Amino acid sequence: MFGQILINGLVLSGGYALVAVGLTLTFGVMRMVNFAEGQSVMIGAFIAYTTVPYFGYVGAIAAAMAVNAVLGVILERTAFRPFRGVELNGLIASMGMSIVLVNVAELVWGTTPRPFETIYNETSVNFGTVGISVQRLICVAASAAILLGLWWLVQYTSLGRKFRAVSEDHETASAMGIDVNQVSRLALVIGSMMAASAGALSGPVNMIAPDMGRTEMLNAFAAIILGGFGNVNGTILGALLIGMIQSIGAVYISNAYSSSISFGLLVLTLVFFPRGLVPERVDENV
Amino acid sequence: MSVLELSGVSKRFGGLQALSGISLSIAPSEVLGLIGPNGAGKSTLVSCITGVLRIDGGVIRFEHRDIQRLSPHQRARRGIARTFQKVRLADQLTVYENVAAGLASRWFSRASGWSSVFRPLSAKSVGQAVNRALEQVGLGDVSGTVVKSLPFGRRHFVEIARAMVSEPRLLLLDEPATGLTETERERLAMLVKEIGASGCAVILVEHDLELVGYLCQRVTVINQGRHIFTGTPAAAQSDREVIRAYLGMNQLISEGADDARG
Amino acid sequence: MSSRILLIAAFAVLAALPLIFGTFWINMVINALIFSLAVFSINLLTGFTGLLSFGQAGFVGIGAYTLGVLTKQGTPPLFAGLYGVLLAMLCGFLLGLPAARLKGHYLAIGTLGFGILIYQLLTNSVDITRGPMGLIGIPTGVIDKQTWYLVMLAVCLTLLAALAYIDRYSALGVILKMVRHDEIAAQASGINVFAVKLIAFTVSAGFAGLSGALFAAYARFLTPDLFNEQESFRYMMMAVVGGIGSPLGGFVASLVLTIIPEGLRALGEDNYRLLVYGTMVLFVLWFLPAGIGGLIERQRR
Amino acid sequence: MKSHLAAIAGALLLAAPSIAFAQAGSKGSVKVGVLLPLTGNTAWAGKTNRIAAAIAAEEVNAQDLAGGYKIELVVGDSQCEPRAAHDQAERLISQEKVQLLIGEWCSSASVAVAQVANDEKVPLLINISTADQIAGDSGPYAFQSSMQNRYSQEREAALLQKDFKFESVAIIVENNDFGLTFRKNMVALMQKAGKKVVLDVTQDRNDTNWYATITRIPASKPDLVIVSISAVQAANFVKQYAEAGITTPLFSDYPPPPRIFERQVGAQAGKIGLVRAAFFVKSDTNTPAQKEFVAKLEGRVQKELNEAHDVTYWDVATYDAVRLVADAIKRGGPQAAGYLKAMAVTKIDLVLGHYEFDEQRGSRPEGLNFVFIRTKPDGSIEVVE
Repeated sequence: MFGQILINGLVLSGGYALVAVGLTLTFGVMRMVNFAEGQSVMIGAFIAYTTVPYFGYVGAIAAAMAVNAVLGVILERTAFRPFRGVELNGLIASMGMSIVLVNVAELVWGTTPRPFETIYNETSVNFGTVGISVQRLICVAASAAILLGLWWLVQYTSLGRKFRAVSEDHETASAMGIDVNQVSRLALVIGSMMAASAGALSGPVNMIAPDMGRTEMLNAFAAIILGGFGNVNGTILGALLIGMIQSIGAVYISNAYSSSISFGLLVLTLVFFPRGLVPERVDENV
Repeated sequence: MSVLELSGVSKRFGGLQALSGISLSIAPSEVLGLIGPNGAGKSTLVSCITGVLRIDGGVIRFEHRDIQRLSPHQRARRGIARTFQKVRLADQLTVYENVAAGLASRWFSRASGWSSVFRPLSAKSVGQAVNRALEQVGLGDVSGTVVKSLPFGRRHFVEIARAMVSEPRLLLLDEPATGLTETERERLAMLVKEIGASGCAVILVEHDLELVGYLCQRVTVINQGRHIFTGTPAAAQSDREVIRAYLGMNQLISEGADDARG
Repeated sequence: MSSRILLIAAFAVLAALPLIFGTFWINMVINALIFSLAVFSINLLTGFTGLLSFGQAGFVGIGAYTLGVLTKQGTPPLFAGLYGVLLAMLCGFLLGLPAARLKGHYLAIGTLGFGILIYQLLTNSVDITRGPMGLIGIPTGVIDKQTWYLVMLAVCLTLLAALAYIDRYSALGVILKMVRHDEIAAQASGINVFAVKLIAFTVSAGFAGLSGALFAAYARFLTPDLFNEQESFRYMMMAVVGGIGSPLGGFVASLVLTIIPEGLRALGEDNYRLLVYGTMVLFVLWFLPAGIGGLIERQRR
Repeated sequence: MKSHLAAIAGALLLAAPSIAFAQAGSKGSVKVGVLLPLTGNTAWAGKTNRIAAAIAAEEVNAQDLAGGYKIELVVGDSQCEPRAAHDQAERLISQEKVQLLIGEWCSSASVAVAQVANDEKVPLLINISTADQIAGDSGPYAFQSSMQNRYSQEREAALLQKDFKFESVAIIVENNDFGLTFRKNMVALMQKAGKKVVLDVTQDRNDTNWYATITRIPASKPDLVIVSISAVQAANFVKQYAEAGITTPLFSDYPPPPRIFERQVGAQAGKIGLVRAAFFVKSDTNTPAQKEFVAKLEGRVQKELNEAHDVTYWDVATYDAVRLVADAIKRGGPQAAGYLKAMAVTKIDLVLGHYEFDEQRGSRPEGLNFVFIRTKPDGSIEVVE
């Protein structure tokens, strides 16, 4: 029994982590929350779904990431750069974009939920009394690999250093000659690509429909708060925590309240840690 | 009969000992200079007095009552006002509105104060106090202009007006002279003299030693969080510790001096 | 003087609207007016003190269901509405205690969490609220649409005037805006920032609860879906499109963003309507950074 | 005396035209508003229900089944959502001037429409929502032709005990309007039948991950798993149930959506021998009337939406609703008073079965079609009961 809860927790955490990391990256660099990230997950899932017959599953994931990269650029131009100073307007602009994306998807793919069939769905591995589809295991393994890749990128590459510099302090970074606009665009591009992989991986596990992605985004928010805004490693930890707690809570408490459990926990953390578990540096000095 | 007494005040930020064992006292109408090199802990001390920072040791007494437990707004209501190193004004609002905000400490300090909150800004009781403060600092002409369009120098005076409007008994000026023109500097000197004369004690944190010399009867010098001198400005200039702290060549001096002494 | 005459003329036209349009449009406008109360609550909270709240629909739900459940049990609607507003204010106070210490995005997500908690409570406490089956036939009596319209118009206009008075003329407005611009300077001027935020949270929750109670009394049916997080986002959108600091802007935005999508229904049932809604929000934000309120402000000056 | 005679003569005169089977529309046309979801996540159902309603209206007008009146349908997109349903009902009544209403799909939306119908005194026939007592609770202007949950659950409990040998049962539902009433009724029925409810789970309906719930099934060792979740979630649940390799027989209360379900999870459903309840399923045991309607609707959907379509219960329920409205107009006229009186005493055989209403204005279940169907390993469906 515990094995299944663990696997299920990992599957949830994988999906939340990929979305949360995208959100943290964009927030770290631009100090703005991207409310359209949930819809990037959906677009990624649908692109993968439509391209699986031509490129196979792995190709489909790549295609989804590529399309979302373009989506990232569009989002940056429409919902983020015009609102550099006024964060609240940027937040609402990303909400406006999410409504546009949902409705474009409904026009293109229709509202009927569809199964996202991959060869990995059928085969399942027995795990104690309950089998687990290979697709779920792939979902866990792949999201771990992608997160590791992102962690390596942020820690060791020059782009990663730029990300950290800009999220550390906006003005000094641009003073040091870093093109902040270009870095923000890249942050949003990578964030959308992360969301695409989340969509392409979790799509086959459940069904895909234009209004998917909302619960993933809400839980990703919870993960960001636990992990601390703008802190990639903390966010992955936060996502793991949320996934596990939901998976355990669903079995032992009640899953009619599943998102309330994670948000209840979140509100509690905020009461004791007003700046999340891993506080950012104090940016308000006298 | 002092309005403010600090004894053995110390403050730590994690490992850094920002203030250790600072003691000073100031009488009504006295202008006390608080000087020391950058990073000596002057702003930290101001924040401790105004309650923004909690002290780790020592006692702060204002009008003979320990104010250690009071939060910043309660201390403001008791009569402690301040200006900031970086001017903090609501730049979308007019000069009149910014100064009126200073009245909050008067409104909330008495039960009846609450009712005046709903009265219009142009009400007599509000207008009188604000205009008096604006006249005092020489901003009567720009009362209706938005702070954003004011030149930088004059904004300092808006902040002083906001601090003075609720007639505090202690005013902390945090480097008010920075960025002032010559005429504004003289204006400031005259203003601080008037404020002192009206009975309000003033702590002037300032690098402009000439201004401090002119305005302050006594100065306290702080270096690396330690209290190294209290006395008249003249005495301070010849005190060895003060010179060493200020000129920052203490390594050089101490080596040279020790060798000289052999 | 001219702007005042313009305002009075505009409101006279608004008052005469019911005679011209059919009841469908009046129903739409009444809904928009009830919506605008929730948008006011955000104007008050965010516009004045800078605090964000993505859980306003939770308070609206509390106000609505309290009135719904109590009137069905025989409490006269007026008292039930009062209890609804008071309960919403109590929840606003309780949420305000931790929330007043939060900053920016933490506050947004924390209040979002509160909204979801309330939505799940309304959905799952079946024996009190009949959950997703919805509460039907709330006995508040069928008052005809014209009176509802005029009552709502009056309520909104008095609130508008009160908020405009506080914003521009009263000392309270200055204090609230000080808290928004610079908390440290506000504290140094003797303003208890924590208390101001707490009161702002409580009063804004009260307005949202009032909006909920009025909706319950008007529509006389309730289901939890009317108060989920998408509704909170909708209120926030209207407040920002209206111009976050301007109650008048919020009022106009809630009318515009309720009636225009409905008017677009003629475009065909499918998604063009929402597509236009989304792009409209974007366009307003691109070209009117200070929102509709900012536009009105510029005209007046 | 004289005035009395005149009254009778007048009534006779009025009645004369209907006896003479005048051409349809000779008495004018009756606008009937039809509320169904055309956008949102239930639009897949609304699209075909709309065509079924159109077919019914054409038949009524062609064969003059509405007592000389011509029926004109006006469609409103209520999105299966209460606020949209409320606004659309108001629009149809005040803008389009509809005299009668049919609708809605989701129970929470029907609640809203029933409220408007009673406020504006416009008779409403709830054709699909099955939550208990929507018509009864809302007021005298609402009728409910769809079989209410409590009746269908009684039928299901009886049939389950006949077809399956089980002592313990797991009940899993979604916390939407449908699931919660199902759970309350079914738990009571099972306990009354002496069965032990070993697992009782209510899942948040936005939560598409059923894995946590499924992992609890083997632990509680039920002989039978009863599930009531909406069409979309049902496909999800069955897929994950098969993935987990659980062999306990599974019964789903929710009627199957058309092609989506069979195409997606037919194989998995076949593997676990899923049994489902349905008010109607296209199969060779259909009555001639049913076969005729199926052929007509599938042809029309192919032509208008150019997609293959298996007729569902929701299509039939919408067709029958329009016919019921026409029949009531024939007997009581389009005005509310006469129409409601006529509707209350309806006795008519239509595609789904025999319709009569009880005093709570809900349809009596006895005459209505109700079948159990099992998915065979090859994915096709066979009627069990």
